[in-house]
Amino acid sequence: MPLDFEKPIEDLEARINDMRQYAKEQEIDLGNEISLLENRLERLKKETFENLSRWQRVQVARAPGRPTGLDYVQNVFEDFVELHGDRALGDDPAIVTGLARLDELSVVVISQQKGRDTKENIHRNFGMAHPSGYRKAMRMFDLADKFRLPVITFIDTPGAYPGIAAEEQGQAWVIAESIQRMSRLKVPALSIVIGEGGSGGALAIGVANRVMILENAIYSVISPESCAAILWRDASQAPKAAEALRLTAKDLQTLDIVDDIIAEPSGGAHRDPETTLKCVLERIKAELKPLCQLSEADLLEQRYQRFRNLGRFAALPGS
Amino acid sequence: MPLDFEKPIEDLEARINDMRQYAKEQEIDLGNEISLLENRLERLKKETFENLSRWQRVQVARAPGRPTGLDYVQNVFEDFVELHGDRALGDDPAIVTGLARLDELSVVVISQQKGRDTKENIHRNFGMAHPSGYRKAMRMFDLADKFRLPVITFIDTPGAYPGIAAEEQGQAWVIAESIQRMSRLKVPALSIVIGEGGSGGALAIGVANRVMILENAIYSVISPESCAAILWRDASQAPKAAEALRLTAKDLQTLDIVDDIIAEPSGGAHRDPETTLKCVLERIKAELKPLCQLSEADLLEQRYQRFRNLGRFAALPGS
Amino acid sequence: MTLERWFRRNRPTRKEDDNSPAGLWMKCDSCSAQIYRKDLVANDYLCPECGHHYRMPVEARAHLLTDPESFEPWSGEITPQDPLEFVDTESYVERIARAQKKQKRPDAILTGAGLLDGEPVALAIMDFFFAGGSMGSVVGEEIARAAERAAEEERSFIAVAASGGARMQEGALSLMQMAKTTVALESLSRKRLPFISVLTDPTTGGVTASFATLGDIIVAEPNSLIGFAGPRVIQQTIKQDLPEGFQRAEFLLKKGMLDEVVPRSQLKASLAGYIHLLRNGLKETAHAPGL
Amino acid sequence: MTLERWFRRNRPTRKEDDNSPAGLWMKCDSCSAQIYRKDLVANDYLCPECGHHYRMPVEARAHLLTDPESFEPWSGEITPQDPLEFVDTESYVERIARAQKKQKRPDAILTGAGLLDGEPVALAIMDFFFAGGSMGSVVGEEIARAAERAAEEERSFIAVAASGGARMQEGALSLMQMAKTTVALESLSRKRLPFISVLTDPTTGGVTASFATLGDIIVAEPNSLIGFAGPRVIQQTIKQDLPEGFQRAEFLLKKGMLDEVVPRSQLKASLAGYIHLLRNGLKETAHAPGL
Ligand SMILES: [Zn+2]
Ligand SMILES: [Zn+2]
Repeated sequence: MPLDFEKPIEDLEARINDMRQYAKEQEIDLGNEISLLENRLERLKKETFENLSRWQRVQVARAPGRPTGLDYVQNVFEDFVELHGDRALGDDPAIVTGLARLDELSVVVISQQKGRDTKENIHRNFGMAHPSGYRKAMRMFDLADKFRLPVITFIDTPGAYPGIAAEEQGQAWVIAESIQRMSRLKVPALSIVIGEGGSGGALAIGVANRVMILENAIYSVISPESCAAILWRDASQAPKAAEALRLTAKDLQTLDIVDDIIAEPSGGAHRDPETTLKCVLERIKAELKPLCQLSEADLLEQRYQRFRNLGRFAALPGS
Repeated sequence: MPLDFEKPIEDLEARINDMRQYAKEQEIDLGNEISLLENRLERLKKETFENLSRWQRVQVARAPGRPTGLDYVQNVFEDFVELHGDRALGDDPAIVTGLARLDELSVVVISQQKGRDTKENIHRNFGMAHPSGYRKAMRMFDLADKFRLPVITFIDTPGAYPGIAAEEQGQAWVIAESIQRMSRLKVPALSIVIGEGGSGGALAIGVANRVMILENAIYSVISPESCAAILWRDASQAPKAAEALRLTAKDLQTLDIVDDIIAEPSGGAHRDPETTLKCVLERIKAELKPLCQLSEADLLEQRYQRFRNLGRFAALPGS
Repeated sequence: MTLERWFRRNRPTRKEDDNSPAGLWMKCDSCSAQIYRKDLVANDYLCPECGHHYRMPVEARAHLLTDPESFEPWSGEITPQDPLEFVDTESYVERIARAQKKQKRPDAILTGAGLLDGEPVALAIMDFFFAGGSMGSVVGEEIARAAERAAEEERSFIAVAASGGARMQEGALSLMQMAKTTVALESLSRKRLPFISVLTDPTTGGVTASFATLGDIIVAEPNSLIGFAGPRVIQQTIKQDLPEGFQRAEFLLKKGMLDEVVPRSQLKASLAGYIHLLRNGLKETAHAPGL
Repeated sequence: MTLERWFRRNRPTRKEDDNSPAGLWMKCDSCSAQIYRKDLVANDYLCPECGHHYRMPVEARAHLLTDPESFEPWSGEITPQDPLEFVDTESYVERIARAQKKQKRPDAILTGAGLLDGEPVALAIMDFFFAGGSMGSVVGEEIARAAERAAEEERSFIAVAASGGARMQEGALSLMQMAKTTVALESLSRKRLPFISVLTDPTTGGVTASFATLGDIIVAEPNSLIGFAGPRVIQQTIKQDLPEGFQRAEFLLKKGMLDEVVPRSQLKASLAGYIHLLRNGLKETAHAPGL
């Protein structure tokens, strides 16, 4: 099911397909006409996606068919093996962790995972991790330090799960610990926001040396729906809240929260997952290489400064 | 209620008291007679306790009125403050942890705690810890390393609890981790077996630079009852099993499992807790002082060698 | 979602009114006794009848936790910007101006130095009466500066948390204060200086999920509400009633999340005890001091 | 309590008989199919019909996990003493002599070196058919030596656990092997050499509570019974039935205690994968190899 604003694109695509089909059946040459339409399609996609509102961007970030964490983990890397369990509370399917290879170098991969269908969504708790998920991530940070494996995290969660067991098991504590543990990594760490970067539950695995974001992904302190519910007591004001929250890739780059944006194929990652995966792979390699030249001390210091300096405030006159 | 073999001692004590009472009431001088009986009492205590069978020793180690972990923690040290919780699963009352002062030096204290009455025994789960208890101990090891606080542990447990939740939360895993974490301490560690050193649940907090044991305490791979149940399918053969297991302080010293024995007042720690506490305090100070002169590396190496070398085996001819 | 309390229920709050000079008498929330307001203030905002812990103004807290005349404020030199040009029912700029006027400080925090039972300490005290104690760039920066300066001056660090969470109007920048305050604590760790975290009613959201739960020792005042998600959010998510005492300090102590629940009347003495103990380990030269 | 299985139920065990040349055919425990014993052996002790995992002799295990002709044994130069002069229904000396004769090794372990998919590894494989795989001084010493020698020779270390627990007849000395094997693993950690632990049916008691659960990666064979206390002990303690699947590998995977449950047919490939990955991190010089 296309998103509202994708309807014209889908319609045009359908027309081009029909025309191709017709040309084939009738054995006539409609090459020129098709080519014209294809150009129009490209322009339409470009215009549409360049001018998305922030709320539309939120919808793209959550679109079904958009590559999920596991799509990246399994396809960007070679030899991925999943490692399970936090050795204390359980094995949280909302966060997938493991080892993988990037050319000759082994890495630790940590990824939040929403479902690719309803069944998986339920299994993955819609990508909302419990404390066990963050504990598993921390176990991977330990493994990464011990074997000097760079860490790559993929962020895609509405947020950490707000439930009774999660609170009883110290959701706040474990997010804080994960932030701290990740900031202490002695190896290079890269984070990529691939879909929805939801609040502390996202940041818990986002304290990297370099933080990238996909063009249509978002990163926010609160979901537009919850924000609207608080500000206007009306969750349907989410589009307004999305606008106010400045949660798109470009906004975040302006605020220095992300270091760079990874362009998506025209029409969004969900229209061309394969190209998206390739772009992400290339970007990971390019970003990781210089980080691998840094010493432990430099990596720690760079990460410290990167996060220490975030925020906007003004000196008071007279101070 | 006295232990069987304590009956003659109790009887004699009662006679001396009666005589004192009588002398006072009648205003007569029975000093000589009393003094004779007191000498006899001393001899009787000494003989009895020097010749205790191993099973009797087990009974003394478990005797009601014998000082428990908290008695030591609260009275041996100054300024004891309890710290709670493992930050993951809960706060296990079977293991008490905290900070305390020994003259000018702060230390971390970890103690297994049986109850001093039925109510406390139930609260403390008879001193049988869950994974949460060992996690709490490990949190204290971290604190000890961070603030360079020597660690002193008091061992007194029938064993780690064998229950469903304990297994689900990885009882074996957490004992192994605790052994490993304690072996990695960068600060001096002392352990004192004050009552019952029961199996892995005891060893989990017993990987110290120096391991001491009270004269009538025991340390065993299995309880005599369980051992008898396995060997003779009859738990009432426990005395025989106790004999076979060589679990007394002297046995353990012969096997190099403990470094030294702390003498108890004549008649056992339960007959004179105050003196026992004083002896233990003096011993802790005496043992800790030289350890505090060692470097981190030396402490680690000493602990490594101490446990690496435990065991008895023979070279095969021709090897 | 974290600021709900501020926006919904506690906006021009009754609690605040309690501490206003409006009425001379008030009825205790907990025991229903009639309390003379001045008695409440004089009693460190504890009900003189039942000991119920009321929220405490930050200056009073600073004086409660430091030796007489020793407290010297550090914070107050920076003020919020409006990086998102945020407007809801009111603009962020106006909201802040109103809060600043009411609380007479630039943002929801007071930091400073003092002596606690003779020990040099730095304090970071969150002001719940300022925008629900929400953490934006200024709060994050003040905490980070205080932690770093404490490390420089060899002071132990005490944070007193009270917060509805992140400052929504600063968007993801407010989220990043979680990481910022967390990394700043490293400066203390490197010098083996104690960080004691005191959680007070209420502490939820991003503050709980960052520096406030990273104390070497974590204590809470009795009955404080402490959690990641607010109770309303959880209730909406799970569609069932929350258990009795859920997210309260005593509950969290049992769940292993706190070192102790400490009544306000004993708070200073407890903190002094922890700090004395944590600062008197072995010296780096591996010599036992006077054993 | 940990050795109960050996003493009670599995003494001159049916399992052992299964692997004896006594009968040509046997009935599968799991699917009840008639299996030709030689097929079972040829199939790495997996039921050819249903894949049920039977306990595997240690030599077969060593060859399963190493490249052809590469395995070279290390263990076998030391033999148990009888430090406690232990006698129950039989003396420890006699018990050991009988086990040695039956299993043709000095104690319940085989260690050695080999190549695993070309990677240099050291193996420590416990023999459950020798005194229930109980860990006494010799088992502990062999594991410690193997770990230390692996570190010296820059080999990854693989332990295959199968044990009823501690060797009661060596008293507290057997308990101490938990600490001994644990500290010996430090030699590997210091050199960043991987330690992979493979838990097989059954692994309980002191072995589970020491080296066997300290793997950088921990895997288990399907349906293996793994725990601290044996199921009987737990049942006697709590006086109620144990949940379905309790203490089985698949159950523990869900509880977060294992990295993976790996069928024997994929075990070598999985171990090779882990080792390749763990040994190809950044070099100490902080240079990325061929990225
Ligand atoms: Zn009251
Ligand atoms: Zn079968």
